[in-house]
Amino acid sequence: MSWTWFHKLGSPKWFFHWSKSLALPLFGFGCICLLFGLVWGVAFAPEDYQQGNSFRIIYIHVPAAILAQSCYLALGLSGLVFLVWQMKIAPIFIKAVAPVGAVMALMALVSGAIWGKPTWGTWWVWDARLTSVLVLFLLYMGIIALQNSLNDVTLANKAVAVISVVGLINLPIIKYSVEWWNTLHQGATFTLTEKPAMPAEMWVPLLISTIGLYCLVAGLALWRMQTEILIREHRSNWVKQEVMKDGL
Amino acid sequence: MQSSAFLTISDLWIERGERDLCKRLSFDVFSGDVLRILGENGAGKSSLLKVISGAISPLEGKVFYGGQEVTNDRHSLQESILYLGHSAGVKKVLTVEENLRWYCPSVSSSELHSALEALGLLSLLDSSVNTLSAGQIRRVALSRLWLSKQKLWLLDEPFSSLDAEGVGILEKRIMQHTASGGAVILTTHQDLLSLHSRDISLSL
Amino acid sequence: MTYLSFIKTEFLVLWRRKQDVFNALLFFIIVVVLFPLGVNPSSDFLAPAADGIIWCATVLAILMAIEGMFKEDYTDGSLEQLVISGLSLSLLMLLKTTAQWLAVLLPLLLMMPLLAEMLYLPDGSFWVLIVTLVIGTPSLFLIGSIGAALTVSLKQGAMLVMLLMLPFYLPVIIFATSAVRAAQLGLPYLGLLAMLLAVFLLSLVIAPFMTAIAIKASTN
Amino acid sequence: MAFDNLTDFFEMGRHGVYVWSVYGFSTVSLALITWSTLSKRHQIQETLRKRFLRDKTI
Repeated sequence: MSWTWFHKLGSPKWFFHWSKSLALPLFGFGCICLLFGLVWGVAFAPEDYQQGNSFRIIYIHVPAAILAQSCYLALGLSGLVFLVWQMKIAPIFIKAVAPVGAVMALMALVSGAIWGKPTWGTWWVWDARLTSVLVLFLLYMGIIALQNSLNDVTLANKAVAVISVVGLINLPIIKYSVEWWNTLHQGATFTLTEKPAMPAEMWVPLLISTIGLYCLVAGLALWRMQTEILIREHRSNWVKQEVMKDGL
Repeated sequence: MQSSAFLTISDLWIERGERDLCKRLSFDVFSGDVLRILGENGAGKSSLLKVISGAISPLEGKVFYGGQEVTNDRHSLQESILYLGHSAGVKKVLTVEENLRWYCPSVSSSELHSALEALGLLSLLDSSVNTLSAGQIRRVALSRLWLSKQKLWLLDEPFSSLDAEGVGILEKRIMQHTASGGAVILTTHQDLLSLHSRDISLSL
Repeated sequence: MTYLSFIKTEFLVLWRRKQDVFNALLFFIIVVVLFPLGVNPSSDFLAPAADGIIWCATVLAILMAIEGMFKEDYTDGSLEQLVISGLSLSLLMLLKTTAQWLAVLLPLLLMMPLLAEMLYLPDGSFWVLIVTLVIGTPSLFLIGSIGAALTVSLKQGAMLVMLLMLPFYLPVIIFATSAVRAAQLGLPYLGLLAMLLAVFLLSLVIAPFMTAIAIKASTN
Repeated sequence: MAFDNLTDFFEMGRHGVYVWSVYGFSTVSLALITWSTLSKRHQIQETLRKRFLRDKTI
């Protein structure tokens, strides 16, 4: 089997050309999908018999939480790819996606806290899931802080890849320990997990908005990566042609 | 060709941050060689030495040692390299003797004494490096050249902060080393007084 | 350079720099003292919180100690010499971390009986606390060395190391304090000690490699 | 539609404040990250274009 596609994918130039026409459609499709899912969820899905209308927060909370975790998974994997194969596109991906992931984690945290008020009666409960999203957010902030403090590009690439990989290995342990700690401390509280099985009118919009958010984030990530590629490769000829040719 | 040269650099290309250095640089090092690397500030002289020593990886290019490619596994090469960088790697809180014992744990004390005597450091044997001057610290770092058996020396600005006497002593030592089959690659802005060197120029 | 001469020199440097270790311990004591003074000095509050206070103070003191772990080696050029020494950089880093760990942990353990008394730590749990410190702190040092190596080239890296490393320290803190608490309640705690041990072994496998990668990237 | 009229829709059985603040916060966050992404992209392109034009005229 030929591995050229793999190395080609790793070359910023090839990636730039390939992704140029993809970002806007992805982003647009994501927006429409998300909007559709949210409107369905917020206006047409039936009311939850236990939580009333506050459960409609789920259509933001769950997709954001899923995206926050998926983004971290992707960061960790691309960190690994960079450490093993020195693929040039990997650190660009990490730099581009980390802030988006942090926003997703923040959205999950804020929506979780607001959801907590009508459900639990307080803004914050040391619930296992909320706590691990908080930790995830801190991990993102750590990566961003490290990226911003190191001026040397080569060093920053390696450093961020290392910390992403270590985070990827540690995240399951952190999650497990927090869940374990939570059962010791809390006893039985309300958890977001123990909902009655949802009818289709409830979960289909959730699925749609999750897919929408995925596409939206992918579009954003491609745009951010293209920007980063332009910055890093600004001396090369193809960037010159690309920039002079049209407004992209 | 590769059989006689014990170190071969081919098609080297180093990337440092924004700049490309040493694009398509190739050269051989034979035993008995003194190789002087010339170039302006920022031309990549130090980077070249670091690439040979394996501290940084080149973007492209290959390094052969003893006929074998060692670009990715420098282990065998590093065993026969002595590298002295800008910062000498001398620990300030330790004494002169402790510093040398760190790098060369197996030398006898008579060897240690004669090396330090050659550099005029014998009276400072057990004084803390904290109390020494810059030139003396440089001499402490250089005394490793008398103590270790490595064949290839990579010296980054070895003459900096040395006085005329020190330069003379060091040049003599380099001559001894090459006469006994070793090789030296060095960077310097000074003219070599008594050494004959092959020069390699790096351009920006 | 050999592994033996390296580790000898490490201990020698630590001995000459004993004030640094001493400062970290002093910091530890001050953090511990802050709790009775700042929150509540009664044994009702302190006794159940003692293990948590001791562990939090330990984590902070270790972060203080570990941040400067490679700083001097970096500025005087010996880190570069380690990278090109032909020895395994991961193993060198493991040795260095071990030396640092011993230098901080041993005096810390010596202070424990006193602190346990001052914080009214319940009788039955003292030895469990000691065991959690012995098998928990190596993970902190191993993981922390990655952070110290990543930020070695920065002048003001202390805050960044804290931000980077504290999330990774959470499992250790949780398992350790839970074990002590379980011992106080008479519940089985061996499983928690096993978890601590597992985290330690995992860090032992991964951290030296990551530290070596970070050191190599930092020195160029 | 799960609601009888618009007032019900906005009030959501006294949970409206929570639901709408979540949606508001999320919209603002997504808008901000999109805006910063696109403006950075645009800014870099303009900088590079100016630099290339300058290089050409020299």
